[in-house]
Amino acid sequence: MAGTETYTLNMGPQHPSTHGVLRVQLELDGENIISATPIMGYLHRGVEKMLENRTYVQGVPYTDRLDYVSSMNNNFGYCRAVEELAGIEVPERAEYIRVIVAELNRIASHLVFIGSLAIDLGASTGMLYTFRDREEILDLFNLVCGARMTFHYIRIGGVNRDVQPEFIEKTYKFLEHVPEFMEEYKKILLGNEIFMSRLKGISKLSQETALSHNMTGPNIRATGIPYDIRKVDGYSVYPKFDFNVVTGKNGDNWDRFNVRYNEIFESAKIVKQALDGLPEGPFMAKVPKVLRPPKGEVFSRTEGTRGELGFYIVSDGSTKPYRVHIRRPSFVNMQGLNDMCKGYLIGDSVAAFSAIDPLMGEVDC
Amino acid sequence: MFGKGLITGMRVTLKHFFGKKATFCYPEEKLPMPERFRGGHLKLDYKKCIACQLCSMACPNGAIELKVVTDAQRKRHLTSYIHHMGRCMYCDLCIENCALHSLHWDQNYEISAYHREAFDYEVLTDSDREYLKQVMEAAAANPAPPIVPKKPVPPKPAEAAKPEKEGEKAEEKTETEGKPNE
Amino acid sequence: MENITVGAAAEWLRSLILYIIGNELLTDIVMKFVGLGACIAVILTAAIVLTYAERKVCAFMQVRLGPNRVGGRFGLLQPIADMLKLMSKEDIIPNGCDRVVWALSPMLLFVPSALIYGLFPFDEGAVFADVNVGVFLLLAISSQSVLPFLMGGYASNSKYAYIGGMRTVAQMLSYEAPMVFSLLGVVMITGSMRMNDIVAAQAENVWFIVLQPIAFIIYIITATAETNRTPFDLVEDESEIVAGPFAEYSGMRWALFFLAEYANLLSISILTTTFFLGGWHGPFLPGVVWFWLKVLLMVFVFMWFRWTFPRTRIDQMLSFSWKVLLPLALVNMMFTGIGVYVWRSMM
Amino acid sequence: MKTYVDAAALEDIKRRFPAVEYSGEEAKPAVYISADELIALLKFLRDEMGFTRMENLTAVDYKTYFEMVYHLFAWKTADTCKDSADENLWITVKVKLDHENPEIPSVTSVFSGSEFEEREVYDLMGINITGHPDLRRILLWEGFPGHPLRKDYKQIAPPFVERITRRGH
Repeated sequence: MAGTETYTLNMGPQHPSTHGVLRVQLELDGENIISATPIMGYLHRGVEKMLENRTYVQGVPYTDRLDYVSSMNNNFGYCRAVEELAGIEVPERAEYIRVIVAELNRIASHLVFIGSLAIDLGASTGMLYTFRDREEILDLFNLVCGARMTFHYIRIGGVNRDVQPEFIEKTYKFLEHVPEFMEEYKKILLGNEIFMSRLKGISKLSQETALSHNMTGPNIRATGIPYDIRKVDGYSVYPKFDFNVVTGKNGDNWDRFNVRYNEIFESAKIVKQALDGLPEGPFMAKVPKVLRPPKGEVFSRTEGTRGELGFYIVSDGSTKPYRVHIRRPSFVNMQGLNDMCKGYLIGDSVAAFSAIDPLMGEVDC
Repeated sequence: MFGKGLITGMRVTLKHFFGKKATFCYPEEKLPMPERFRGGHLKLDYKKCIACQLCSMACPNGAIELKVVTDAQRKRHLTSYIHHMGRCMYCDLCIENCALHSLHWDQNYEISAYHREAFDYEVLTDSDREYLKQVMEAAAANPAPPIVPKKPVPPKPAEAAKPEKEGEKAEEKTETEGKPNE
Repeated sequence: MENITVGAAAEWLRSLILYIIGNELLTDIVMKFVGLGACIAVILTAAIVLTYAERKVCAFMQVRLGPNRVGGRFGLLQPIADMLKLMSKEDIIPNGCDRVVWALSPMLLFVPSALIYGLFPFDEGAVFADVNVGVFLLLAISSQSVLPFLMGGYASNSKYAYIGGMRTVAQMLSYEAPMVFSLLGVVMITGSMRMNDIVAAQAENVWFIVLQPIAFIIYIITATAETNRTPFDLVEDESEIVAGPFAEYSGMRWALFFLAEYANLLSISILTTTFFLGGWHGPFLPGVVWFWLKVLLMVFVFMWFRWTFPRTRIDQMLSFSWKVLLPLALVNMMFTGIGVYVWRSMM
Repeated sequence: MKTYVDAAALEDIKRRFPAVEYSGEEAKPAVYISADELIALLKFLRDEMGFTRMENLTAVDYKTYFEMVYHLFAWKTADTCKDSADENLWITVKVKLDHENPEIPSVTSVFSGSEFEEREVYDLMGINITGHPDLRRILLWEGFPGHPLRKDYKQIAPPFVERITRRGH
């Protein structure tokens, strides 16, 4: 019998389906993957070091650039951490607005996920449809904060500016539109037999493996563990809303896809409730112009779109944080990549990259 | 039955083949930008500006470079206001920090350029410089009396000056930090 | 109207040349060159038209406008602009490649795709080479396109290209078999391998799509695989192996691959029309118009597939061929045989 | 970090590990332990006190010493809005390290999911992590001078590359 030899294939950093600049070293035996090693750092900008050199207020726009698909959630996480550190009470209206924009951004981010998974599997039309509908959300954000990607809308102590009546009206209109386009994705992607056969039973992770890799977000919920910080911590005004934690069963790519797909409905539900119950009042707490939080440290986490987004801030009493550490969900989730690729084919590895849904801005920080 | 989903998918694409398109012919049709839109060049209402430099201090990236002169009446005026757009994050902090609301975006998003030099945008216009000249001349004609230092500096103003000093330091630091990131 | 055919035009042209030259043999040679020129012209026009059509169809299905800059509102000159762009691009030769094989690959790929155009009956009497083993020759030639892919993949000195080249072999081999068996049904009914006879048989009775629906479906699926189009575009699988064998090519060489791809797309549509949709037959309009209408319809169908479906995985694709299509084609052939036998004995 | 471990539990830990130090005055006192006993403490916290999740792992440079920070989380209820007897708990474990030669055992044997975060600490802080399965730099390349998150890190000027300027000059 002829012996076989394995070989190494470098996927990325310049590759159509590595979501930016991820590089994965695949050890291959023919088309079968023996091991996959993610190599990152191509987008490392030293955000943590930069935040040490900026004041607390100046740090907010940098968090936009971590996970640039869901900037609102990053702003939210950072501002919550600073508020906890400085002991700022956020008015209720601001919390409601924050939840509205964060959940809208979650929808947008999950739409990007659906689209990028579709194009990685070759269905480019599906991607264009999701991007068409994401555009509506970006337009809403453009209306309310004046930017489409890097919002810098949630500020320490509240939000930058109050929402306009026009925004509320348009958001309602968008929410009516949600089931419509989701039905379309169902027709073109979810119901498609080729799509199903590409995802079902692929990159399966058991609950134990997912936990041992410390995965969070939709990746762990796909295995059936209802670990959603919005429920577990009940931060902000989330306890007031009625929503379910979507979980999968098998922990394969199909479940990862379905969890995100159904989370869009849940997020839409939250936005609807928040809009209905939007209280009157100030949208910004009284924050001193020069913010000097007392000496101390804080670890605060929120549910980002990709998992648990934590900010660890140490203050030495000056205007600048002494140390900021960001617990980036996709960075930690990347640990599961090897287990998700091992034993599958090259084609599945592409689906696995997508299914983790890493964002290199966040991974490399 | 296998294939039903495929046919449904094909129906969707066929529907869109004949349906309305979602894109525009961009340079001919432009989308209106909302009033809060942040983007484009900075626009300065020169007559309002008191050259307090708060905008350049608020900038996290040190993207605003100012040159200030003091006229004979000890009023400060800007002689040059350079907006380094290549460094700018469009975070809006400069505009929010402007105490007199003299700074705005011009909301023109067509600011791409072929060369890096084009991103160092001079905000002041010729008419602003003309105005500056007039003001300087007027002030020179009517100078303020010189300050006579009487006592050693009392401690209170020193404290008040402290945050500004720190802010300046921050600006210096961010500039040195920012440069390698270009 | 119905007697305005390409064949008649060719006859007229032939008589004209005969009148000028006055020698039968020379006239035949000149006529062959005219035919050759016509075939090449069809391919080149097809490449230009189909690139534009593909871009527009793709854009319309993706709720976009598509090319709308060069050449008026509808971007009619876009393919020309594309071509100029490709021609003016730098020809990058990868380090460590096998120069000769690498350079030969795109040229050789174009040969089989152009060669089979000689066998197509475009209209009554308008067939360049009316061979009595037409179907056989056609399959023989078209399966030659495996080799250039493999050459390109091997010679590029790139792992992506090599995987792509290997995939081509696996894919073409496994899809050749069901394709042949699906066409055999048609051949059995007609009783001839000559293309003109197949078309004529459909003109007399019904189109073979009615008689052979299963064979038609199998043929469509295998044809998509043969032309490397989604859902079976694993050879040039963009998201996995970048562009497969073409990964290291640029400029004009890449354009040749591109040209061959569209020549293949058109030829596969022509074949579908010839075998299953009655060739150039149709009421009222001249034959050549019918022919191109049917061909363009088939082209649209293939494009429609491409812009709707995700792609399959290599193992799924191969097992689909061997486990589903091939048995189905064999069963179809068996029933066709029984049917033909019963029909003949009844006659 | 809404709910932190109460004083009784901290005393319990103190009894088990006499080397543990914490200040009783703070609202959320961090538990300080020496590097040698870290693994034993984490194992104890995970197996007997239910801190099954290592939520965050990082290091801070305090100029004279380093501090490794571990945030552990005991996940007991999935939905805090509903009434339940259990409560989710937090605990912070800290290890002070020498500034000259920082070294700490890897916690991957207890919490295997902290592999990348430890690599990040090694990369950006320069803390040597012993017993790590795959200790390489993760964000910066091998051979990068220095560790950027240290407070005494000085950035060396990037090499001067002549830029292609206007019209090809």
